Amino acid sequence: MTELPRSEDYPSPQIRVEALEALLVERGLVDPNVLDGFINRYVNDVGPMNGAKVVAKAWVDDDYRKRLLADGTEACKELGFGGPQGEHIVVVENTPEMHNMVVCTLCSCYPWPLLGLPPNWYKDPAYRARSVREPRALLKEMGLDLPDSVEITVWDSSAENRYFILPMRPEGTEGLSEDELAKLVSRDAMVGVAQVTAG
Amino acid sequence: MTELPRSEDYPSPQIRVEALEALLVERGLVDPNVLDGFINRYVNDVGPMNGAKVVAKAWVDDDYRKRLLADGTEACKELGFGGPQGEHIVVVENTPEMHNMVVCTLCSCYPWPLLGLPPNWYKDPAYRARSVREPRALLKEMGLDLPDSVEITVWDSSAENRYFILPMRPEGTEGLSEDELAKLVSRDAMVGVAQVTAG
Amino acid sequence: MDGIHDMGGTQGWGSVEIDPNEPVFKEDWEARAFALSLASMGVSGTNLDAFRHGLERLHPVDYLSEGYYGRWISTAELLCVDSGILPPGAVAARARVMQGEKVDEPADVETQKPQYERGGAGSLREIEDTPKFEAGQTIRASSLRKSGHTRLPAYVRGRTGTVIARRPAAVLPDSTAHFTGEDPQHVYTVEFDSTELWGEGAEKSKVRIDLFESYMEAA
Amino acid sequence: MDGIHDMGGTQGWGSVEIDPNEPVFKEDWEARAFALSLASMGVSGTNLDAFRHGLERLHPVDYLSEGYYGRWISTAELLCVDSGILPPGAVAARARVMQGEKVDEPADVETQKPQYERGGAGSLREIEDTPKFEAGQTIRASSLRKSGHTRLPAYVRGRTGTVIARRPAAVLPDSTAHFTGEDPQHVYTVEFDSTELWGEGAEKSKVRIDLFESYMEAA
Repeated sequence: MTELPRSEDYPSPQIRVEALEALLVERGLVDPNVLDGFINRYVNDVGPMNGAKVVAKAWVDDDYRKRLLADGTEACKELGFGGPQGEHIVVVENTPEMHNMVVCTLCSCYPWPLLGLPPNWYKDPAYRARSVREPRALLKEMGLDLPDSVEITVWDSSAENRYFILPMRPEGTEGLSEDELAKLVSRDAMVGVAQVTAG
Repeated sequence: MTELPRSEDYPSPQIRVEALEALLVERGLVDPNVLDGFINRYVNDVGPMNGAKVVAKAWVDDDYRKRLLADGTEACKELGFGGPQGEHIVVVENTPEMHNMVVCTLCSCYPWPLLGLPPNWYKDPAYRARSVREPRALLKEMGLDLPDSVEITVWDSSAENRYFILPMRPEGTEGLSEDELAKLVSRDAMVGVAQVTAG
Repeated sequence: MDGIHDMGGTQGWGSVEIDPNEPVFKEDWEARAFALSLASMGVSGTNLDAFRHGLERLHPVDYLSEGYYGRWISTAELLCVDSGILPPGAVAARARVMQGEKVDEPADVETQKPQYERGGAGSLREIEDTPKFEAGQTIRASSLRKSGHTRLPAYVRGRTGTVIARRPAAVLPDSTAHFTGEDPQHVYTVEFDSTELWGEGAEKSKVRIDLFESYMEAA
Repeated sequence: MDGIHDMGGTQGWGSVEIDPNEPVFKEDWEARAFALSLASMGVSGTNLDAFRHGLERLHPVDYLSEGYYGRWISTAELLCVDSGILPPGAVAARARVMQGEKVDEPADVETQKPQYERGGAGSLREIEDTPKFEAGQTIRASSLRKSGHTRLPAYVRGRTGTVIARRPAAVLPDSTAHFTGEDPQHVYTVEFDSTELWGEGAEKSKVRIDLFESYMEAA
């Protein structure tokens, strides 16, 4: 099998990207427009705003919430969300007694159709390493100081199931519409390292 | 406990060495002459030539060989070799059927009184990692291609015992004196990644 | 393999910083690396599991220093060279040419894309095997160490947990990454208590992790 | 702790190069780092186990990138600051001053050298406890993971081996490194078969490793 030279002896990733693209385009193996399409999709069309719609709908529509918890993949499809890294979506609900959070210790698997591409903190060795060993200390450092009475469950995405957290609806949001609620829902709350606040 | 800044944000080790020495000398805590003495000892007085004397003597004096294998610490003291990283020396004999080699997977423990300070390959992550998992493949890459009939035992120096290999005496050295034999004995043979050849 | 990527429970990494204003891609090349990496699996005739294994095959120092998309672009190159789509050294040579150096670029080699039977798109499969485990059952994760790709992290190996759910069957990454077949298996979510994983002094919590059937034995 | 230092059996590191003409120290500063590191244990009132643990406490990227004596000088500083011999930041400030920058150097702090009872020089101790194990006995290495210092590497944890010899008793690094006492124990050399450690496909070989009595249980 191929072994690459060590990065210290190798051109920078930036220039290697250009070189690889040129080589594959010359050989007719990739189309730059298709690459543009991939990028455009994950910069503009797919991101935490998708997950936020799912959460807001589950908060206002208890039937939807039940469907979502019973079969996340299908319920997300109802809103048009599916595709790569969303083959099987499992939605887990946070409660006053149980806090859930998601990690991928082996790489950085993440529910792309609902949240887009993962942020740097999710890919950081410290997050990947510590979340399964000292989640409470880690969450506290990240700004979420949970009372001792709250149990913590950490979901390690080691296969093709993608976990998505349904955060608790904050108090004081009774009068808000689904759209207004969606605006409150942060990416970090849907990974389980934050809670949603009334804003 | 103290946490140091990451090395990318920190002055180079080279300048930190100077700074630390200056700070400790100013406070009267270390004497530069004592440091010079440490360095001089391990550059000039202690090194593989010590171990080579032990090996050569064991080759020509079978009583010494038996004492060496029975109590390495005492037998090395007979030749004047002892001190830090030599509190308890265990000597292991290579034979045509059994090859022994030494590693320290957790840091780089090494029998200083007999071999001096360890070479870079001994401290290399690849050596520390691979020696206990694929010693035969590793030795082959390092130039020692052992027949399948030879069993391999790897000694991981995880406590304060220090392992030292008594290599096989090569054929064709019957007429050599103890001093001449000592000149043939390489450091690498006494760690178990090489064999001694008649030169 | 027992590589640097298997980070669960490892220590010494310091703290995590959240940048709330982080863009999807910090630099343009990262976006290009992302798209090229997705494309590389198709053009090299490989798969997602081989891509993940490619990340693991990078030298640990490179893995840590190149950053996420740096790792991806190295792996995209690795898969293209593995399959003969590009000759070894082609990317470095072209990169040097692009930087104005006079460098000979290597000639193309014969392609050798992996040959193996795929049971469909994606990773999920329908299988008829009777599941060996059921929710509520106590199991022990295999303690076997493998040199190839696996999705059984070191931190659960040999540890005892409880099955909480069966998930859709999926191709076994250990086989698929090496193109020896798909070997689809049942997958289970298994719960481990933190004290079982990390000892009595550990924070009280649970880890739930997805395990392929062959990673598990009844306990 | 489960840190980057625990390298036995980890994969992806590539090959080993022997330089037959390597000097004892490649650069002068390495020699100075060596000597200062030896001295640092005495002046900080710590010990060899604390020094080894200091190496482990460095960030993994620093551990890998600083080189052997780079790690040593960082650890020497760590021990001096831990014990209050030097104030935090003193080394960096002085280094910058030496490079011509105008930097305020931090004021000295109160020393707080570790207080604990030593049973003698070095690590070997004579103890009267009856040894729990004897040569020929089958044992299992503890599977416990610890956050502090230990000399039980991950690759033997939970694995079954055979005692081949008892060695002189010695202070337990797990306690001594943290100054909670010496807790001297019997030490045994234990042989593990490569297939027990790495599976049936492994190279056939034996590993012999020294284990403290509390790392072992009868199997």
